[in-house]
Amino acid sequence: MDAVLDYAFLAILFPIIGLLLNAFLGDRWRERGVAWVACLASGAALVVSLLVFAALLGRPPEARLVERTLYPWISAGALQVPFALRLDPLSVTMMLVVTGVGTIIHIYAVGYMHGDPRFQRFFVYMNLFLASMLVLVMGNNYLVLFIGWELVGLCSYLLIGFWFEDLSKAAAARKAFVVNRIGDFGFLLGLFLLFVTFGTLEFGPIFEMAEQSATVVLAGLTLPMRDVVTIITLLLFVGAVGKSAQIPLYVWLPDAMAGPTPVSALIHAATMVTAGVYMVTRSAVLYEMAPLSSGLVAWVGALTALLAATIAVGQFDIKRVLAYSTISQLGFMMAAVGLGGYTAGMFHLVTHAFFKALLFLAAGSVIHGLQHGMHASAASQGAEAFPASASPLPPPDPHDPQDMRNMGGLRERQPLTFWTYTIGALALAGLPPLAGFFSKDEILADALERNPAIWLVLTVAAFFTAFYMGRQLWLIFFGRPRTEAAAHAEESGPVMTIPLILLALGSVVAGLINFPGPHPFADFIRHHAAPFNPTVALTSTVLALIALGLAYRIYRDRLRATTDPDPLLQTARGLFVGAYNAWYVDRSYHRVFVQGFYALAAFLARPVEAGVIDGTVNGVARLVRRTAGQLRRLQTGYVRQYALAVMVGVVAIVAWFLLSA
Amino acid sequence: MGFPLLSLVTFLPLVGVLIILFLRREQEAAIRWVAFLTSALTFLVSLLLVVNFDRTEAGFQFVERAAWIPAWGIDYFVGLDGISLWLVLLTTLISAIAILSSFTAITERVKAYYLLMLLLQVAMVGVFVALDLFLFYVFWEFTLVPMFLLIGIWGGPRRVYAAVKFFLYTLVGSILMLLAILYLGLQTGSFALPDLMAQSGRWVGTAAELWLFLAFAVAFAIKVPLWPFHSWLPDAHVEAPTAGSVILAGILLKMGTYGFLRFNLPLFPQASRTMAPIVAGLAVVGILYGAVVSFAQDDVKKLVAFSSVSHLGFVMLGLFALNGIGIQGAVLQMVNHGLSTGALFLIVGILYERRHTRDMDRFGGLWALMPLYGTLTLIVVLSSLGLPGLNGFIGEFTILQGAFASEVLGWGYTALAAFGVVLAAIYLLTMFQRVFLGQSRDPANAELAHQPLRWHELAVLVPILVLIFWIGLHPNTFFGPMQRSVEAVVGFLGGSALAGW
Amino acid sequence: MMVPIPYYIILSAILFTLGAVGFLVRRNAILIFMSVELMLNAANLAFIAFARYFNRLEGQVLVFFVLTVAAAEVAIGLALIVVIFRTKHSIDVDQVSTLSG
Amino acid sequence: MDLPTVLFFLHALIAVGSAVAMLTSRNAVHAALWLVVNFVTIALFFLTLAAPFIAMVQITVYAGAIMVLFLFVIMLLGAERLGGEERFAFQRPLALLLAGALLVEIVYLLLSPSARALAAMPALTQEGTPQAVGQLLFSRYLFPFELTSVLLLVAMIGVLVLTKD
Repeated sequence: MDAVLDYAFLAILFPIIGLLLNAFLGDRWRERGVAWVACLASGAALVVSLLVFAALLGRPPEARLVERTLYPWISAGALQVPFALRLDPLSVTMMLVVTGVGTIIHIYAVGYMHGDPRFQRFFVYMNLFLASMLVLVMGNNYLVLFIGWELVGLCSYLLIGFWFEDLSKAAAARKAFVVNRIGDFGFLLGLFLLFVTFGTLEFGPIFEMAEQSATVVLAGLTLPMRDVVTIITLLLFVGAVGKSAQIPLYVWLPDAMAGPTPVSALIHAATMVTAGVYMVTRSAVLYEMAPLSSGLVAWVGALTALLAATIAVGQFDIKRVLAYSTISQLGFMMAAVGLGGYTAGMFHLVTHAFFKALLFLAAGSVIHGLQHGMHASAASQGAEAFPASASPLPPPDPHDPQDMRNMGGLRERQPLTFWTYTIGALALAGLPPLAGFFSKDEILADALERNPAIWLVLTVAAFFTAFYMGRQLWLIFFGRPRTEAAAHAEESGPVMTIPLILLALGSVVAGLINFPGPHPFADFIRHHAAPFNPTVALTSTVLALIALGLAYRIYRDRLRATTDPDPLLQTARGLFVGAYNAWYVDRSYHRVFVQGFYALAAFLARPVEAGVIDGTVNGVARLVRRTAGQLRRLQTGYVRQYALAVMVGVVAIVAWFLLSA
Repeated sequence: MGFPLLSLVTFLPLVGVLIILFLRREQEAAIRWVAFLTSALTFLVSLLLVVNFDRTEAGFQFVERAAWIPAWGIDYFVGLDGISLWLVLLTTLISAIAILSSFTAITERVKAYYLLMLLLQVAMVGVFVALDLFLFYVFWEFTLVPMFLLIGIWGGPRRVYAAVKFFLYTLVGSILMLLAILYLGLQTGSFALPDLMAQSGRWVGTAAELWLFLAFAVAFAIKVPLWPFHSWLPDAHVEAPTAGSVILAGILLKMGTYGFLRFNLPLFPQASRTMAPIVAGLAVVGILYGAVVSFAQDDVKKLVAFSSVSHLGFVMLGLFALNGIGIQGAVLQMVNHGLSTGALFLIVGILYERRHTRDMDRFGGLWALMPLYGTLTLIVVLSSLGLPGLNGFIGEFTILQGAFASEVLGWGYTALAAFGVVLAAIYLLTMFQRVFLGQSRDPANAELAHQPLRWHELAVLVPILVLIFWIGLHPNTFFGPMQRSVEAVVGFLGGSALAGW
Repeated sequence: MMVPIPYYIILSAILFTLGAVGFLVRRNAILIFMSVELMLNAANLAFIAFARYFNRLEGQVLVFFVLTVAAAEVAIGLALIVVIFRTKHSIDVDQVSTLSG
Repeated sequence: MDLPTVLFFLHALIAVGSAVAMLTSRNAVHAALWLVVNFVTIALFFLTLAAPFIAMVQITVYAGAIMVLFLFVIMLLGAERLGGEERFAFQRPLALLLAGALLVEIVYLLLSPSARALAAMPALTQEGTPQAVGQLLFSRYLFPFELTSVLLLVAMIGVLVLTKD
């Protein structure tokens, strides 16, 4: 069985083969061929991951760490970085999540992307993403991790801007990449400091050295290891903040919903965005040495969880609600790992991957259905004229299939989607016995044990979570259809609904992997797990039920037409408008940073570059030209005057000889 | 002295020159093919250098030495080490690519054009192999003339201004270098680099060392170009024909950084250490400044030109980290920049040939019209912005790591320079977005859909792309041979730099 | 008893100066040319004088070369004058100033 | 004053006189003829300085060939006299002043103590016979000598190119 471990690199290789086949040969095949290649590549990676998992399980717990060097990658002077893989419970967990959810979403996307002119390209990107994400989680050193880290960012860029004809989507893609780069800037600095501190970038030696030596000599100074590690972990966390969309760099994720829905599910919910959580867990040794850093991680996570949850309440776009929900849930995970609850954080990462992917895919099914409905209804009637509304918020675009105000009553048109969506929503809200209940509960239990203030913040966030999910359920599925399109919506085909069912199943049972009591997952990844806390469980369950009930009371049959204002607008007008506008954070960023950068660029390019720098050069040239213009008058063109000048020179030179002799 | 392989690589293009001289002006196709085949053959011959290169050797290999002007101790003295090896290969490759890329772009004075290209190639290779300072200077100056003519004759509307600016600006620096070379030669009685390195004790530690360092540094800094000596570059790039820009960015700029590495560091080690914070400071300013100014451009070519300022800043930062990691990264980054920026200029050229404009506001949505072209561009853009897995990342990461570990530079340099990586993403992706994404902003773009890439346009890009991936995935192919030579340079610099930090 | 060398040199100097004066004051291109020849001859005289003094024939060889150069120069120069005359219809050097800066 | 000295001064007077006459002639033909006189006197000086070969060359090449060329061109162009006025009033006085200064400098140089040694004339050991000069030209100075042939060829071609219509 151990032989499998030597071939773990195949998990990365299969998607690469898939993408190469599709990229170079895909245009000769029809959709079917492309789909088969991509899905098989992904499935093969899943099989490899499962085999690796089995192989690891077959070893005694303390021997579940295998490293395999593929080849020495960078050898420049003292900088030696191998391209090597690390197989341990943590990476295998991530591999299973990535390939498992990834394969399901691949299959779903075959249906979702059907008929798209760039079908082939989509699957090339998806396979590239899988490979990159696997590199990220399987690398045995920070630099290999960083390759994956950046490559998944690239895939995210490509897939957000997949429909690049729409400039706003292209701009969202660029925003995502640039904001991530800002995080990576900190991450890079962290890598540099890691290297000068430890002389290597490999996980194993770094963790060993960090634990063993109390001091480190840097630039001639002897510094306490603890302080250096604190700086390192803070810098690394900047990267995690970018990738996992935490305060203050979360602003890219809501815009990232511009991508196709399977992408939102896979990249922007289940896998890529959790890379930050994975990285912090991976560096647990370092973070545990640096209480300042882990405290910061916990607080940033908790505040992000709360902030994003409140924003989600004020959104009308079905995917935006889920996007803010993702940010919020990532905040939960961050808070957990910041508090040292690595098991809880990773556990929530796994369950969240299931139910959030489920929610996104189901949302995609809703959007798909609504688009069908729009086509169907467009034939029967012309553009609908909407009366102007008194709301301070802009009315919905009648052709926007993502605006929840255009939905309603879809329960009957899309029953399967409705049921799976409900399972996902309840899992997210944290109702027992669904997966979300166990994982979230473990986080809250951890928090109460270590930092009650954070527990409080997270509990409030959980309350909002249940509320906005309730709001969403009612707006989408209950009541009567508010548009013709919603009335004509159709259920999606089996290639899309079967993945939904699979994921729904996962969302129900995934909680079992770390069932309170035996805590098998905690044993597997060898981190501590908080014991089951009945008080916490009860509180959060009751709060979730209250929140769902509140949503039911507020939203039941209150929106009858698309232009009806949101009921919350009447009760808490200022707050709702604020939440709708995401508390104006994005706008302020735009004002300060983006426009500031434009102004700086314009200033440097015009007055400074043209005026000062090139101006100096051209000024010197002009001075020379002007002097020459004066001097050229000496050149009269009369040969005798030149001769006279020569004569003056001769006399002068001879005189000089005479005088110096 | 065995077979004069190095001289063969240097002067082989002259065979092409000779053949072309005997062709009539109207035989344009024949002239093109002779030029291309000669330079392609030169590239293949230069591959023999890699094959026969002894990577365990730190000193110069393939050395050839013959008296040239014995009265003044000037020799024809050439040789190759692990540093110049890659630059010579880059030169032969980029030259062949540049010639191939001109097949349809150059339609006037074809004969003169290809003659100049081949002569330029001789001079450029000469710069990288010369070990005699006087010989180096001759080759160095000789590159100016063909480039001046290439810009001045086949350039854009303001070509004469750009050509004269390029010529005069670089000449000003070279003159100072000539003075320094003469001083060194008179002091030691030899112009040979190994002799000078052996005798550097004469001036190291004196005030003369600093002045000599500065005299060389100004010449090289203008060539690099190091901020704020860069203002000739955008003009020259914008006006030059595509192949001229490719060569300018791909090779000529490397002559500056190569000069720093070959002469300034080993000959004036103490001055290098003293001046490192200043030079590295200018490099960092250049990285940020080039990136921000690049963002504000509307002309794609100008954008790429300013991006060169930024990228060369990284190379300079790596060199003046004065340690093995930084210098190896810098050498690799020279090659990377030659490939990536060269490819960007080729890409802009392909577009310009079809649309006769480079104003980004007049494009948009090109990816839908030319999918293959768009994808190739994206790969090059990603390489240029330092995406891991591609070549740019290896160079930038190693440079920044070297700078961070440097004894002479503080962490602030690295922090600021690393921010340049963020800015690179901004300006390059904005460029990509303005040209390739969204909807077409000019109906004339619709024609592009009917003009797919031609064979020679693909043929110039494919080798570059292969190398972009190769360097990114297996940089050790390139780090390996330069290792010992870089260690030797670091050895001259003294300190514990061998260890890396 | 021989005439001492300085006499010859002084004579050479006088002739040279006269040639220079001629070059400077005459406007006729042909006369300017003749003045140049006069100066060359003055120089030749100095060469021969020193050759005699040092008993070296190299001086005479040099004069031989000067003569050849002078012959070539006169041929080219007069051809130039002819060309100038054809375009300007004058050999007044003050009529020609196209090289004026 | 002994005979050679007297003869020297006589000759010198003719040389200077013919030069001055050449400079002041209004007619170019006259000037050319005066120059011939000057060249012949210089050839005589060459003879007294033990350079018979050069003296002969001087007469044949200079007084003969070159001056004939001059006269030929003067006649061809018909430009014996030049009309018009001197346009630069400062040219003539300045020229004379500078020439005077130069002459003074040279004479001063020759009168300086270091030039005293020149006064005593050593005995003649090397005479510039055609054989002696020829031997030197065809041995040590062979290369420059051959070069002069190229020079003359170039001059010849140059003249043809220049005067071709």
